[in-house]
Amino acid sequence: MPDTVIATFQVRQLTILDPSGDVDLALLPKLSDDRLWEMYRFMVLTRVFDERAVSLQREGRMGTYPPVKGQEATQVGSAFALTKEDWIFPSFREMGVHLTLGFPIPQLLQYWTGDERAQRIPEQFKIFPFCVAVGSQLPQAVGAALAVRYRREPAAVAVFFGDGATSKGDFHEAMNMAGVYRLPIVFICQNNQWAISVPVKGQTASATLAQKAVGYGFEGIQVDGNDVLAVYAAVSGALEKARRGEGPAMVECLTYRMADHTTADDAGRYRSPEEVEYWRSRDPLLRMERYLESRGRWTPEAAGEVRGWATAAIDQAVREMEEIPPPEPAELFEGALAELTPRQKRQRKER
Amino acid sequence: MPDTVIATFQVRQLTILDPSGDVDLALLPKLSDDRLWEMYRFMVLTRVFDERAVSLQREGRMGTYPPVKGQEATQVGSAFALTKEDWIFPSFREMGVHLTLGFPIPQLLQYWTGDERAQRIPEQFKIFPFCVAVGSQLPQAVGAALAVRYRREPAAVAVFFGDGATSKGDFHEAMNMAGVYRLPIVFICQNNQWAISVPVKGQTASATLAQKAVGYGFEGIQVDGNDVLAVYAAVSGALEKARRGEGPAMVECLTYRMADHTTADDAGRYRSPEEVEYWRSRDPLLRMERYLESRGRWTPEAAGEVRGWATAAIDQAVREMEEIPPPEPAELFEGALAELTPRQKRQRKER
Amino acid sequence: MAQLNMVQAINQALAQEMARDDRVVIIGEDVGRDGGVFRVTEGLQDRFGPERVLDTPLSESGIMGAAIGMAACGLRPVPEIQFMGFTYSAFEQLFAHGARLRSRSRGRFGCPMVVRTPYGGGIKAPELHEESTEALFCQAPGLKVVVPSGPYNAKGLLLASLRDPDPVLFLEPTRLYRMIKEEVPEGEYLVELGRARVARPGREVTVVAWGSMLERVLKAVAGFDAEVIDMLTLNPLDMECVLGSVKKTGRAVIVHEAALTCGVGAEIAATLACDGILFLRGPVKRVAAPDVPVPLAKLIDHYLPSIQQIQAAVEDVLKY
Amino acid sequence: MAQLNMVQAINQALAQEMARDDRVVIIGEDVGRDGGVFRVTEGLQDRFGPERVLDTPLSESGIMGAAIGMAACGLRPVPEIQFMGFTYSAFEQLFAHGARLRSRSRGRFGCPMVVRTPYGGGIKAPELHEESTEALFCQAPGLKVVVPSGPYNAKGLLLASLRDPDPVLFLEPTRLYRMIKEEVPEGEYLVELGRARVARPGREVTVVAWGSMLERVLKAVAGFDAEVIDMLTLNPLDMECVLGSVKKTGRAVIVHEAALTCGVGAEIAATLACDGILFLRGPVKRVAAPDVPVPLAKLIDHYLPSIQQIQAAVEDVLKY
Ligand SMILES: Cc1ncc(C[n+]2csc(CCOP(=O)(O)OP(=O)(O)O)c2C)c(N)n1
Ligand SMILES: Cc1ncc(C[n+]2csc(CCOP(=O)(O)OP(=O)(O)O)c2C)c(N)n1
Ligand SMILES: [Mg+2]
Ligand SMILES: [Mg+2]
Repeated sequence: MPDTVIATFQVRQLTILDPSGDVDLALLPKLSDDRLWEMYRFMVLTRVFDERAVSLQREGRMGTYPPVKGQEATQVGSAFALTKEDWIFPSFREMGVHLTLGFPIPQLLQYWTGDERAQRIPEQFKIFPFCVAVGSQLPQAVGAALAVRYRREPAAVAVFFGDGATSKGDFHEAMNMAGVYRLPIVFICQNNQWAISVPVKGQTASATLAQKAVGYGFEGIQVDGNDVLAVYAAVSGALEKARRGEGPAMVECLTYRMADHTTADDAGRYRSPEEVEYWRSRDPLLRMERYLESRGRWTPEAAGEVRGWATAAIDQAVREMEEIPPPEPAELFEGALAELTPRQKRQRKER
Repeated sequence: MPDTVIATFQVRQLTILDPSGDVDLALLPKLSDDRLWEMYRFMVLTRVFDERAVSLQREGRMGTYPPVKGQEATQVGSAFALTKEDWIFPSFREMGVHLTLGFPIPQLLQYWTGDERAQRIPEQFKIFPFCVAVGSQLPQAVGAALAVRYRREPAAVAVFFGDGATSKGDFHEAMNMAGVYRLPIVFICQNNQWAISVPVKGQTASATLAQKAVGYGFEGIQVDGNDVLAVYAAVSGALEKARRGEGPAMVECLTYRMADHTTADDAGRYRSPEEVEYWRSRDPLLRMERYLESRGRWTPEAAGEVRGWATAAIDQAVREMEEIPPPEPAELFEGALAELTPRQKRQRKER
Repeated sequence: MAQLNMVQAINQALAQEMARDDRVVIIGEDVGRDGGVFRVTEGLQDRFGPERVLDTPLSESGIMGAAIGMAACGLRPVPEIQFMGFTYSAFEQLFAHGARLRSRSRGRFGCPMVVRTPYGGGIKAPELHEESTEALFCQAPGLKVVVPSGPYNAKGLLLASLRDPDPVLFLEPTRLYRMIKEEVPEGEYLVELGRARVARPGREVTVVAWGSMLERVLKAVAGFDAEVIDMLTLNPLDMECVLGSVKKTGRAVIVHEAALTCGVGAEIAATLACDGILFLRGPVKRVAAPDVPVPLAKLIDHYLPSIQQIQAAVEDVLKY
Repeated sequence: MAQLNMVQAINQALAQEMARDDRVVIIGEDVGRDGGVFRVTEGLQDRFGPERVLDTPLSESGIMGAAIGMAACGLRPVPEIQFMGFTYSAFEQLFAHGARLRSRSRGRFGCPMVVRTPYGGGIKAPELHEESTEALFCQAPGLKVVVPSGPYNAKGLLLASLRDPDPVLFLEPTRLYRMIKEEVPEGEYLVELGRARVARPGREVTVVAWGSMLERVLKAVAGFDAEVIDMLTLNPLDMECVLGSVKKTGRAVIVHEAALTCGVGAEIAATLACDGILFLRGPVKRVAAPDVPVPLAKLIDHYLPSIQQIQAAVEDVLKY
């Protein structure tokens, strides 16, 4: 058979909770109403955090900040799938993941005031300090998965990145290595449609990002990233498989960056109001509210309470953040090396 | 439809001339018997060149050399598909391509004597000087394709690389860009099963290398790389499509590195005699001989003549190569910059 | 003559050269529709079309490699790397391929490209957005490294770079982008590569600087009889100019915002120790950042050389 | 005590540390089954298994990034990059991540890994197989750069590197791999990082070298009253040792096989110009390769510093 089809691949897409708030019961993950409500609360907390961060920047109380608005379902849904044993490698836009995991909110704000002390992750979190170099965390996450496997830990690694990151060599080298060693790692791609001003079509000719996994010998799946239940189901499933030693997976979450790339960006320069409008109608919070309303949990009052709780938490965090004393000059040398060189010691003294 | 298949991909494999010398008439490319004989002659020339290069190294008349034995069909078949207008980006093991295109044989040997003057490609060839950094030529080839397209030249770019190179970030970035801009470029992967001591299974978990193209939105096809007709057909087809502006393609040629990685390597340390034996029976020269015999062209005498011609050509080339005077010290500075800096000029004078 | 800031001067140089030479093609992330994150390429895609101003995937090594291939095949690409800290993932392509292609091909292929990238500290940006690791690239013999210090020389140096037959890394001091306005001639003029400039003549001490430090040095030396040299090109270094000045003054201070160890100041001071020691009355001084990664906004003023530090160094060398 | 060459000494150090500490894991291309292209890791996969000696895909950035992740998560990886010229594609991971992780995480995560790579010229290999660009890495404040000059210090320095809490780039002079045999104690011993060694005491001139140049320098100075300093660690530089020697001799020659401009010799000479000028009787001399890419076999002897060039430099400085 000289001209033969030797392999066939499929890419699947998963939606459970649709924009009108209806769910597919066959696929619905087992989550109590309280858990669902928790998810909703963290989505609101993320939204409120984000709004506040943007206004703090506008008021000159914080530096440039990359809003996460629109990606709450992806981030909260993923974070709900994680255990305390799992390692997390975030990109710079994972505030929703941090918030859901209980990361101290003042510290989360602190980085964006230009204070690197915020990157000292408290010991109880297995979270890596993010790095803004897009894609650079992926091979490092693979290394963490090698360590987890080496020590036979009952854990997996979750690494977060955007659509833009899929164009980087490091994405490729990491995915490839994860495949070769069948590592316990899940690649969570937040396809928010844009990398600054470059739309996904300008990023790759691949029809989906999920299908990139085909080249690495493991599964890639696309989920509706504005559907917190689909994200939760897909990421949980992938993490469990990974923890069982059944190898890596990639989850592409189709979502949208509703705001500017950062507070220094003006997305109006490169995208249409119609597009933004379309995605506003797919706001991940909206559909969760509709669903919870249908289950009798969501009411305007309950929503108001959640907002109130979130606002109070953020208010408090902003106060605490603003009370953090500025760093001393010697802080420059913190962690430069476990033991500073003689020259560094002299330089520190001179400051 | 919440859990849906949204895309399906197939990988095809092409064989025309099988190991016993039989051809699939439906797929047979239109090639006169004289052209077929030419192909055979260049395969023999490549084999004889290679044998001689290895023995020159053993005799201490040349440095470390990377044999090409076993890959003659892939290289000669690809080269036959190229026109004088096409740009070629070789890796370090493309002697068969060079020979088929008429590259001066003494110069081809010269590099491996440790003389970089051999990398000054004569003007009539649109061939890039190879670089041993695996994979580094791929983004550069994409740049050449951008230039070809920018100037509306009726040409394509062919870039050669091995299975090992597919693990590099540069492979990924190049494939991805070629897809985004739908460039006139063909990625020719010689999957010779090994990257030094690492077998393809250790290189990637992908079942084929061809399927890596799925992630870049264009076609990847696998061909029997020991079948010069299939290689020729697949590469010609891809190049013609590229020249017509229909975008890039990847051709994976399944072949085998019959010799050591280089003369400094000992493949016996890492691969089995059975494997080597299996591939010996699939020697690309053998099956071409069988086919040409069936067409009444090949006879032991004709074969002897071809060998004689090749040997004489190589003998002559070795003589010429050995007559090349050694480089002067000032050669160090050749091309360091279009105009040397004052410091470089001083350094040159001091030598 | 118009008063332009550096962003405008660079934009003008690009536009003029693109109009003059259709081999000039800009390639990079967000350079097209968005006009670049600093708006340096603003309006160029509208004017010259998407084939001359290419928005790319997020792919620094790919951009650099593609630019090399374009240059070798007869174009004059101008790849933009969004911030100097992201040149690191394109390091192999630039350092081992672009900078060596002419040598590797023994002259058959040149690599006339201008890699533009914003560099330097003081803009309150995140990590890796304020790097100043120019010395890395000065180790590549086939690569020129150019750093303007103001709008006027930015335009002239960029035009000269765009016509240079070899690759140029063009470092744009981000802090100065909109800080200084200068008279910039509308027409074309070249500022020669490889030549330093005496930014201020003086007799008692030579102060060497480049890029964003120049402005600070000029402020710092106001009360001294100091000769200030603006290097403009870091590879090759115009050591004739520096040695000539030190021969006159007998004293040298070198100021750079890169960390001290193995910065370009090391090469300058070393050349003084090798070729100028007989002119020197006393120690050379280097005023540089400490040997730590560039900090974020809250610490940046403790990191970058300050006016006080520069003055103290000048006073120190004047003691000899 | 056994007479070992450097390959054997390094292999022994790796084996002993792997036996002692199961966090030590080797990762790289061809390091397992094949024992590495120079056979430095020979036998280790057989002895410790494929989980401790991992053959990787051809993926330098992936290897480096993975090693960083492993190190941060409690292992002590030893990534091998097959030749120094291939570190360039892993440059970002090493320079901007591995070397900065402790600083970035403000001490929460260290990155205790030892990146081994053969470096240097004179082995008749193709392009990019004979690089000596150590100065690139000395610009990273969080990275130690270590270069042994013989089997004895190779073992002791490697053991010290493997126990260091921070990342170490361990450069193995390929030309010396099998050239020198020395007594190497079977047991464990550490050679402290960050300390140079007086390889030969002397009074009239200080000659500084490291790695493969040391052997050549020792031959060259046979007829002089020269003090030879073997740096051993290039980041941080033990300038106390060099300054102490120059204080005594008043003269300095620095020898390295890297190209002259912005090599590590620049930092050493610069520090002499800044902190040691009052000890110097005359110019410092740098004997280095010219500012061109490393050539192939036929030209390498015209590129690497020769015994004659070293002697001429010593004679030159002795004139003062
Ligand atoms: C290697 C690198 N190149 C460029 C940048 C500048 N930059 C910051 S974010 C960004 C776009 C990232 O897009 P994506 O990966 O989709 O993430 P998103 O911003 O959408 O969350 C770019 C180009 C960077 N941080 N790192
Ligand atoms: C970036 C890089 N890493 C490592 C090497 C050392 N090396 C030379 S060839 C080779 C294997 C290449 O394998 P493949 O791409 O399959 O080509 P083949 O040798 O089989 O032709 C390696 C690891 C190199 N030349 N470049
Ligand atoms: Mg995005
Ligand atoms: Mg191969």
